[in-house]
Amino acid sequence: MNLVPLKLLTIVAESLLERRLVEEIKRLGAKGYTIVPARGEGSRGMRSVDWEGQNIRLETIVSEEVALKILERLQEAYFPHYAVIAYVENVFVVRGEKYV
Amino acid sequence: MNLVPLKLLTIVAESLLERRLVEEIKRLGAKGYTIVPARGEGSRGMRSVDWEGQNIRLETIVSEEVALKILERLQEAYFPHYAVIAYVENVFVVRGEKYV
Amino acid sequence: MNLVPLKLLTIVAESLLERRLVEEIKRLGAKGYTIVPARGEGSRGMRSVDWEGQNIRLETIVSEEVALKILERLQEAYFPHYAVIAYVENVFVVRGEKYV
Amino acid sequence: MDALELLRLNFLSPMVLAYFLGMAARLLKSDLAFPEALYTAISIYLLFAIGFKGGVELAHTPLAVVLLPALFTLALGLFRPFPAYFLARRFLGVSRQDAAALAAHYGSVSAVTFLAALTFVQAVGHTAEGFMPTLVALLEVPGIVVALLLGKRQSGRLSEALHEVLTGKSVVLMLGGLLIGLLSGEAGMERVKSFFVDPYQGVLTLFLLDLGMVAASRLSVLRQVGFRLVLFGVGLALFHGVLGVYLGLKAGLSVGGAAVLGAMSASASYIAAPAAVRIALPEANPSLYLTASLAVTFPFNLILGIPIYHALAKAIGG
Amino acid sequence: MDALELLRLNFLSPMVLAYFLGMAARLLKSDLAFPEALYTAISIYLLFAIGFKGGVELAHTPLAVVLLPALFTLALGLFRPFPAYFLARRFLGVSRQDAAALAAHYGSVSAVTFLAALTFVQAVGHTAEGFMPTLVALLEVPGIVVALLLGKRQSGRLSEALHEVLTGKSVVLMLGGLLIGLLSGEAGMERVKSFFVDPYQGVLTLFLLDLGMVAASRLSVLRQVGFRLVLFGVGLALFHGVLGVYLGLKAGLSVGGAAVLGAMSASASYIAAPAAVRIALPEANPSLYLTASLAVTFPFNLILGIPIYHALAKAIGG
Amino acid sequence: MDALELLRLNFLSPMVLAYFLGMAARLLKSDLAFPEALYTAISIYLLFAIGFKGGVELAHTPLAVVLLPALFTLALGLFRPFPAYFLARRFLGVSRQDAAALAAHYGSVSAVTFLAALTFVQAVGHTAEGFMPTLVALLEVPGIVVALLLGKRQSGRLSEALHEVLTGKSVVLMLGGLLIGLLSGEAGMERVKSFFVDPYQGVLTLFLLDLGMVAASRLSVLRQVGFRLVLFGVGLALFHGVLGVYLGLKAGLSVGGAAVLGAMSASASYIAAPAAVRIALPEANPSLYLTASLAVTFPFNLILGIPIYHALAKAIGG
Ligand SMILES: Nc1ncnc2c1ncn2[C@@H]1O[C@H](COP(=O)(O)O)[C@@H](O)[C@H]1O
Ligand SMILES: Nc1ncnc2c1ncn2[C@@H]1O[C@H](COP(=O)(O)O)[C@@H](O)[C@H]1O
Ligand SMILES: Nc1ncnc2c1ncn2[C@@H]1O[C@H](COP(=O)(O)O)[C@@H](O)[C@H]1O
Ligand code: NA
Ligand code: NA
Ligand code: NA
Repeated sequence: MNLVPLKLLTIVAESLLERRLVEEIKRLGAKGYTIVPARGEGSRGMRSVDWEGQNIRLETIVSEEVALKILERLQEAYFPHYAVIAYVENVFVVRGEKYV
Repeated sequence: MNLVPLKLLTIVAESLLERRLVEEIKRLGAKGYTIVPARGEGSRGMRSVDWEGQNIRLETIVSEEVALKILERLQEAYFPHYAVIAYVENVFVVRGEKYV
Repeated sequence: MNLVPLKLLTIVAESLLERRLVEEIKRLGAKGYTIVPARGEGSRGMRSVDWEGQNIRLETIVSEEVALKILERLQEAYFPHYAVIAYVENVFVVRGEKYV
Repeated sequence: MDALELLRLNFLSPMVLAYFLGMAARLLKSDLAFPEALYTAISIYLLFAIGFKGGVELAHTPLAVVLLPALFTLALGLFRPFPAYFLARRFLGVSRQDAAALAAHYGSVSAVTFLAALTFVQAVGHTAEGFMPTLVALLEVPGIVVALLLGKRQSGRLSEALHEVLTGKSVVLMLGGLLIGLLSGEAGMERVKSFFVDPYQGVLTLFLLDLGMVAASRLSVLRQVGFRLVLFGVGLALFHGVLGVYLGLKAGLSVGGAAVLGAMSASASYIAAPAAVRIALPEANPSLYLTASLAVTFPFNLILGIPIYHALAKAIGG
Repeated sequence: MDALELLRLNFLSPMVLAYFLGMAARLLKSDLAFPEALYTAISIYLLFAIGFKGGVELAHTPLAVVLLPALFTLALGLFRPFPAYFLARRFLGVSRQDAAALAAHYGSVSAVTFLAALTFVQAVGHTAEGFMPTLVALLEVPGIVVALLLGKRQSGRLSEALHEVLTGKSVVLMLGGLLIGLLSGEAGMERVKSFFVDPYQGVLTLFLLDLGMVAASRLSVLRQVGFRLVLFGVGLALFHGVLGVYLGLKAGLSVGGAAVLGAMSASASYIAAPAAVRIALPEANPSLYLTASLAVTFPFNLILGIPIYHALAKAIGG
Repeated sequence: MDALELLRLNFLSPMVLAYFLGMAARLLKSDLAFPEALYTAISIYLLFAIGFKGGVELAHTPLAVVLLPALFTLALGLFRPFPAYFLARRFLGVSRQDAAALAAHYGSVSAVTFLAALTFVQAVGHTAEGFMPTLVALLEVPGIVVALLLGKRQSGRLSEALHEVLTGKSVVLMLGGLLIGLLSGEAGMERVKSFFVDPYQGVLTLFLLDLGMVAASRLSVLRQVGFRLVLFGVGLALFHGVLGVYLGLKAGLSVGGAAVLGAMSASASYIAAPAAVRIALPEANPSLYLTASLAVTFPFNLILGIPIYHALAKAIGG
């Protein structure tokens, strides 16, 4: 089994940002992503009903370098004004070469 | 990039427990959470149609200490009677100070 | 707190494969799984509208041995023709004995 | 119409047939499935529509007419958990918690069985009193409360479960709809009739299609749980059904009304009760109560029970 | 009918009562909740249906008849953000971004308030012009654009927000429906009437049930934000409402039409505006504008505003 | 009515216009989107409703009348994959698997095209036989089976794919609905008519709105895949359409019926076939078959094809 160690970057953000976030991560080098609709609560209160907007949970498997670039972009352009949380994990990916 | 190592605690449980679980984790120190509706199968059989109740998949980023407190509470009050599974991972979180 | 180190195997695949994937992972030793509907984009383009079929995100907590068996099966029978991605992480599971 | 003809009429209604289509789909392993949101949407619609229609009818019913049936229904609601509990303990030999859980289900009511009975009664040319939905609401809650009390001595989660029952969506929608119907009356009805009244038997048909699929996926459990559960579910339905018909006639209901009350009384909950039981009696085994309610009592009432209670009401009261 | 009777009639409509049922359900912490897909489905249906009906009506309205009302409505749309902006700055003392965000909401329009007004006016025996939905579409967009310009000097996200408004689902569905109605005319109407026309007051009732739940979950925010926001939301509604009625009559609308235009003018957006504001003015605080729009102005118009604008229209124009 | 007038009538129906609205929405990058649950709910409704209506009609059709059309339709279903397969191999030059996948789509049928044709035919004052939905069901499955056999010599996943087709939701709902209609007859119809019959053209309009959005997101693929695919999709539709009209008239169908059979024959599946092909022929390229079916053949039939088949049926049979 050929397992490549890579980074799994997860972003939870208000769903309004979906289109923009997808563009950003692709531009910064992500080769793919998976999105799941979510609801949640954080420092900006509950996010669940439609008017306040739901959240999305976006996952992307990337190299460490790309992960850091995306995180920097998030910190600079999204964290100040939008409901966003982001974290990174180590994962082992089948056919991982595809994703870098 | 300021990445803080924290714990990502994931709980999969029958959706009926949502309100109670959210209260418990907040009481024990979680600053936020993200929930996604899920279906699944485990030792108690399939959980997918509405009458048997769906599952939820709840994620919360917390300090190690809070994670352990929540797990203890789960083990004592939920595991014996409800369909619940819980696990912990290491993650690196942007602006992680916010979540402890 | 009795936390057992195990593997969390995540598979993102076209939803059409759900029934078959569930059968395979059970046959190879998984004791349970959790599924969440997802959408995404990868080397085969966007997967979100119904006609092209949505994705599912399937998680299963298993021993390292079972994880490797499942990954091998995926690589041999699914990766060549279907939209699939799979990765493994280390997690610490409450009452982990249940899942091996 | 003779009995066989009635049975045929009931069996060949789109609703009952849709239920079997749902079963067949699941047994054939079809990929047919209702999205959760559709199931929820339909149940919101049906519950609110029942309540609303009942409320509008109630608006032109004198209190004197409805009082006695209401009291008798309440009595029925308070009584029914007991036979269920004791039968479960003695005949099924299950634990106190399991028996209380079953009692909660057979102490409450199935809104869909009620609708099917109403439809049947109208189809054979009888009419049920317009305030029947009020009685459904009255029958839904008390039995669950009594059963939970039977199951628990210590309080604990009991108050939470009570809150769950009283503010549960089926109670809120049905009682809320009833109130709205009562307040807005015929003028309100006219505005929303073509949404809440005209299409509703069709919506019910879709709902039963889904219910059939759920019931079929319980059939395998039934095989494990065994034949005694079938006897339990059918016997209790018949006993409660006869009781309901009898009390209904005593309370002055028409033949149609008594038949419908019989069917209500014979039915077992599968919306309100499971939610309450799961919270108040987590030790109880869901396989037991869901299977009994959904895969035994519901189809029995749908196909055989309703015509039986109707025949009985006609025989005694007609 | 006297004023009190009208108020009663409005208050006791299934729609308004459903709104309160929704509030009650949330305040009682009921587990009643609409799946997101149901909410979306209903709003697609309502927006398209409004547009479509308007288009069919427009198909047999001479341009000369509709021109003046359209121009006046446009003027209304361009003007309304200014009072909102300045009142927010002076009276609420909020930041420029927050004021612009509020101006975007009070510069746009609430489709549900429009529908409720239309229903009310018809229920009291008046009729509004058939082309009113065209006016809704005209009123929805310009105010948001003006408000965003007030909030931002530098361009940046502005063009993106404009695109968001113009291609937002509420504009696409309403204008698209209007066009389809216009092109397919009476022949088209006949084919789809029993889906887009007959049941829609019932669908609206369900929608208001959901809206009530959302509004109730905003009430706690209201308590924090304070009483001034209530004054702001009510005062602005009354001022805009009076203006709308007056301009409507000036433009030659019937009493019914002027009342409806008044209600439209008095209303605040909660679909198109929040989406646009979140993108163009992310620094603005959603609690402020959502609470004002959903938990103050909407219920005020629904219950008191609509009868007031109608009474006014009758007094001046009747 | 002359040909141009008919074309206009077809083009200006709410359904066809809604399809274009959907396309426009996607091309304008609107955020309009149907929740998956809504799409599924609508397709469950439409498929069941078609089947049900067909069943009720069939209930009062003598077997002798339906036999010949049924046999001819079956023959059509078994034959159509062959021209598709060979055209794909020769003219498009694709692999055996891709050709078989295309054959499966053009060997099956599009329920929405069928509905649009039925609506068109009724709008121009003709009527199609009541048992047409039975023919849809007959036409849906056999072509897929034949095509899968063309694509695979070795068995393997074939039996699984067959199971997928036969128990797929479109077959279960349509055949199940048909059976329910057949068994419950006019009595059943009366109960559910205002849900399954009256609103359905409106529901279809919404469905086409969604379909337009899906088709538009395929247009960019079309540009890559090239012009030959357009010729393939249009040419095959015309050939199959003419064949369908001709056989329909031969089988004794009315002009309306033959026109509808022509449209059915000309259509390509986009519900049942993709699911089956994805399992049985995973090596085939979905871009090819989805684009041909959804973005070429479907809109062609919807706008030009249906009036053409109707004109032809009138010319030959009228
Ligand atoms: N500690 C946490 N753990 C998991 N998810 C969180 C946490 N804090 C916030 N979130 C998610 O991130 C979203 C935005 O958070 P915030 O910007 O803090 O309001 C919330 O709605 C949650 O879905
Ligand atoms: N090994 C596993 N891997 C992932 N999820 C699981 C596993 N076992 C159980 N689950 C999830 O946890 C829920 C409750 O499990 P149980 O209490 O074992 O029935 C199931 O419905 C699944 O969603
Ligand atoms: N780099 C990635 N990160 C996260 N998810 C991915 C990634 N690449 C692909 N996926 C998911 O896997 C599915 C199939 O990928 P593919 O076979 O590459 O088209 C996509 O639709 C995505 O949901
Ligand atoms: Na119930
Ligand atoms: Na709006
Ligand atoms: Na199809």
